[in-house]
Amino acid sequence: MSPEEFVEPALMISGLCFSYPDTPNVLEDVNLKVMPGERVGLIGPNGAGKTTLFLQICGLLEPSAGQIVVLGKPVKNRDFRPEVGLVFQNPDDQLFCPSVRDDVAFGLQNMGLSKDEVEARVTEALSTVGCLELAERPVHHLSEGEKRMVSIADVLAMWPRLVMYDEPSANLDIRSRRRLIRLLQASKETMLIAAHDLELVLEVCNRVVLIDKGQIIVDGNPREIMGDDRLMENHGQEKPHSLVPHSHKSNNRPTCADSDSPGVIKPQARGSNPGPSPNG
Amino acid sequence: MSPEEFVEPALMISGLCFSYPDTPNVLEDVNLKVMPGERVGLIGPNGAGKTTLFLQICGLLEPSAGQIVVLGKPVKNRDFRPEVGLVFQNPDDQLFCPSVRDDVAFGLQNMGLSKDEVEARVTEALSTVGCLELAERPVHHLSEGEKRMVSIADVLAMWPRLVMYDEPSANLDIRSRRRLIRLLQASKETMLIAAHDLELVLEVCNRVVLIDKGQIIVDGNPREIMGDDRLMENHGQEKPHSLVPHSHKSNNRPTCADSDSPGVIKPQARGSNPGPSPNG
Amino acid sequence: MHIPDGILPASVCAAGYAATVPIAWYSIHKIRKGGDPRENIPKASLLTAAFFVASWIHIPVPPTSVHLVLNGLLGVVLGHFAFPAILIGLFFQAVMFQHGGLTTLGVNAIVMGFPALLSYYIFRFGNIFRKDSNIIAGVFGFLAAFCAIGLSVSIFVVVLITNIPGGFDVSTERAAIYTLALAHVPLMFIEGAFTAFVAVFLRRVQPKLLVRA
Amino acid sequence: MRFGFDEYIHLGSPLHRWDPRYKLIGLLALIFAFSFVSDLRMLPAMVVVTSAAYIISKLPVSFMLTRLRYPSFFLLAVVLLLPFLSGETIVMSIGPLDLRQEGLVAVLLIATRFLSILTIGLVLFSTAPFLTTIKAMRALHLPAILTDMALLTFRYLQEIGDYLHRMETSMRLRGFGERRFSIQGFRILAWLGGSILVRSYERSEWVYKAMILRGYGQAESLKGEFQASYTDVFALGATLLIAAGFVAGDILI
Ligand SMILES: Nc1ncnc2c1ncn2[C@@H]1O[C@H](COP(=O)(O)OP(=O)(O)OP(=O)(O)O)[C@@H](O)[C@H]1O
Ligand SMILES: Nc1ncnc2c1ncn2[C@@H]1O[C@H](COP(=O)(O)OP(=O)(O)OP(=O)(O)O)[C@@H](O)[C@H]1O
Ligand SMILES: [Mg+2]
Ligand SMILES: [Mg+2]
Repeated sequence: MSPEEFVEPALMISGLCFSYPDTPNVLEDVNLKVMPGERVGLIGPNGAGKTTLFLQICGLLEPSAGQIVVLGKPVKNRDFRPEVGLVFQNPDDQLFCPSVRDDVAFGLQNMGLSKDEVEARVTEALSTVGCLELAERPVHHLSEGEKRMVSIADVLAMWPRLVMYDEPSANLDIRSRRRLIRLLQASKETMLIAAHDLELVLEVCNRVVLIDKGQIIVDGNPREIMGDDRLMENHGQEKPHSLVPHSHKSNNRPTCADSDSPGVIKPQARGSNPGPSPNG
Repeated sequence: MSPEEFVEPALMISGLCFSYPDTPNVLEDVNLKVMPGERVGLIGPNGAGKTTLFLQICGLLEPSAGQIVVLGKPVKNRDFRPEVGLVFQNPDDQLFCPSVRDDVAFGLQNMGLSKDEVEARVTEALSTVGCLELAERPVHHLSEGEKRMVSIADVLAMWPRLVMYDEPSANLDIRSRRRLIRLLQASKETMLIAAHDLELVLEVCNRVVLIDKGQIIVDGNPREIMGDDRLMENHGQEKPHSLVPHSHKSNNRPTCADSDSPGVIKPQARGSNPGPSPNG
Repeated sequence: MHIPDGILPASVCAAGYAATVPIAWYSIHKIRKGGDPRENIPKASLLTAAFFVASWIHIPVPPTSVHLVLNGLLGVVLGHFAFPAILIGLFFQAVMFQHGGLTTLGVNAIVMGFPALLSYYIFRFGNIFRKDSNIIAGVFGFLAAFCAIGLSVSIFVVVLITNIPGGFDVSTERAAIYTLALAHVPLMFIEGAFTAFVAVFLRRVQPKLLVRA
Repeated sequence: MRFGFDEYIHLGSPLHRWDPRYKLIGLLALIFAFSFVSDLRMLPAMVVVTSAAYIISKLPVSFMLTRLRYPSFFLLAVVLLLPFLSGETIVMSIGPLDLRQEGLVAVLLIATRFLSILTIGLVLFSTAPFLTTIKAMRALHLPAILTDMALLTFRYLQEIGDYLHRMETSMRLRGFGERRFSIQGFRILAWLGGSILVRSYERSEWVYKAMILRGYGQAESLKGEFQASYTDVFALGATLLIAAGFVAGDILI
């Protein structure tokens, strides 16, 4: 533990409890310490409390008990802290301005930056996520992947030091998801990523926290935690495929679908499939 | 081809073309023949035209050219055909009644069934998807996974013979996704499944059709198509992890995240991780 | 029920604006007093859009179909935000669909918005009975929308007929007023019933949407 | 859903370049001056000014015609009814119907005013991005509650319109025929409307959170958004003079 004494943690949560008016004990005694530069994957089933935890870290919900300190300053309710960013699960919630440029500029204007500075940061953030050419487009007409990238630009433009991503790969197609993973891998901020997409967590994070029913179940190395069948299954998770040793070498094994539907007639293969290539 | 001559195809599309008023050539000369009992996975990037194809099969959009025959009857615009079902990508688009029971009963009432029969079918459909205990709950308060299951019950209650699922696993957590996969595997209807979740397609389907820019690129065995790196990459797809041969036997290989973020401090592992279990 | 540009004399348009400003000011004043307006602005804005969209629903009334006005429901849901919401809705309709007009914005806002505020008070009045009853929500939803449309139609018809340049003779004028007003009676019932159903639905599904006392 | 009024914002006419704040004041003044006109003899001038504005704006005529589709019903009603109903002086009798002079005058007046105002309105809102126009209103000190609401409403209008469209699609798929009327069907349409409201409300709660997180209601730094040149001011002066001319002309003649 000694090297940590010299660095201020990016996030320090102690004894955090929370209840919604109609849902008691959504979070129970959560303790978490995240050091600067860490990339923490938050995994857990629906309703585990991941989003709720994020909202508390941002100061949008007041804890029933416990304390949250972000970057050395305790979190206060509805305090505006540009150094803390949250990328919402649904980009449509977050992109509320009519055009992309306005949306990225919104937070910057509220930070009181000058017009030129706003301009410069918008351009920078949009280039980082590779969406500069979308700047003048209405938000509504973007594709899901573009919306996600713009909503990340929104947050990055404010130069946050702690960024929370809530299900960043939901609704993305494979190409956009790959772009997102590259972006996350290249970012330098401290990150918390809540995701059901365990392969993404495995590729991006160097630490995993498993939450279930508002409690932290385990916290540690991604491959160790996700490789632990019993643990994962007990909490509604599944070992990611990339950690499952292959049991079959032939790719022509019938899928389960073949066996249990009686009326199946073999499909006619029309495409030109040269078969699986050897180097995956 | 000889056995097929005796069975009427569930779906027969020939020379189908379609344009939206402001987007030309969304579908170009699509030909597809699906036999009863087949489970066809439709894969392809965002905007490939999967949803558009589904809407045409349901008769909600009129083709610019070509013909669609479903279960031996040509599709006519806006014809109500209870034997053809579509599960929407976003359950919220489909669920609008105040209670789950009302919602499942909606289509049945429109079919003109008697009250008792409606009752019986609602109960049956809800038990099939395992949501019987939700019957009286307001639809808008369900979790994502529950909403998805109810929207499937909506469709199954009508005893369709051809069901189309549009991104059925989007927004589901791992447990709900697993339940969905089980359900799909156990269903006997002919199915078309549009999905970015290739692992799901691999587990459920016995045939895959890859669509890009409104054209069918290839059609055949899931493992062969998805195993073909070059093909998949050219169309914005990625070989599913379960088809990637493992290059590492040790699970302690550092993730990419470790290497390129300089300020990383090793996380403190708190959980009890007995390490990866050998039989995945 | 929107009065287009060009039909009313400038004095009536000006009077419309003159009446709109104090009502808008009163609404904004109430909104500011009612707590953090930041919290309610997104709610009111999205609901304004939602009302705009809901008025596109075709209601079949054989042999045709009608679109609803929904200003009663709007009052029931938005309370003091109803008037600004209607102002914005009318502005968009004028600019996007050339439905209504810019010079008549004030008059139209009175035609639609004043009854909406009234329906808010009518619905709120229902709360003195029993708050947790579908019947009360339905009955007062019906009354609110019924009265709102009735009032809107009355103002609309009177403003329109009495300001035709050239002027009608008295009997034509009276006949026109009665005809137009009577033609709207079915609409009053339809709006009332629709609002009643929606109020019951909301009470069940998202009671926070119905204004509380 | 497309509203298509940002279609012609790149034409680069002098009207496109005019500072949106001044354009708003100037053209609105003109519109109100038009609505003030009640003398037939002012109408030719009105047509000339309107045509000039439309020509300067470089907007295509086809655009105007598409925009007339909806209001033309109203215009038709005026043209068909007023000449027979309004006024006393009978010019001509067509069978049982009397064509009256006052009615004819009224039709001419209403139609011209209506078309002129509509045209100037199109010029006003189609020569700059709609957002810019709303920002100009805020710069002109319209209450922030109104302009913020307008921006947000605008942003979510299409999105919520798509909800409706998709929900109607799914209802049709399950056999909902909207053409026949029944109480049950009517109630289902009310549920549809209610669902739209609920979805919008739930979305608004998240939008609110997103706005707070990015400092909504903190320092407003809109200063310097618009900068007017002398040309802008001069154009405003000229337009105001024209508008005053119409008012004065109508009173004096
Ligand atoms: N506004 C709210 N009011 C009442 N209860 C809520 C509210 N938001 C969430 N909850 C409840 O709190 C619990 C935790 O919800 P939360 O959204 O934090 O879960 P999550 O881990 O983010 O799940 P998901 O993976 O689905 O995003 C759930 O049981 C949920 O039903
Ligand atoms: N209503 C519409 N009007 C105009 N264009 C549309 C409409 N709906 C879809 N499109 C366009 O048609 C193309 C195909 O869209 P479609 O929704 O079928 O794609 P998809 O394969 O379902 O994509 P996704 O994976 O994102 O669901 C896209 O380019 C899209 O922009
Ligand atoms: Mg969540
Ligand atoms: Mg789709």
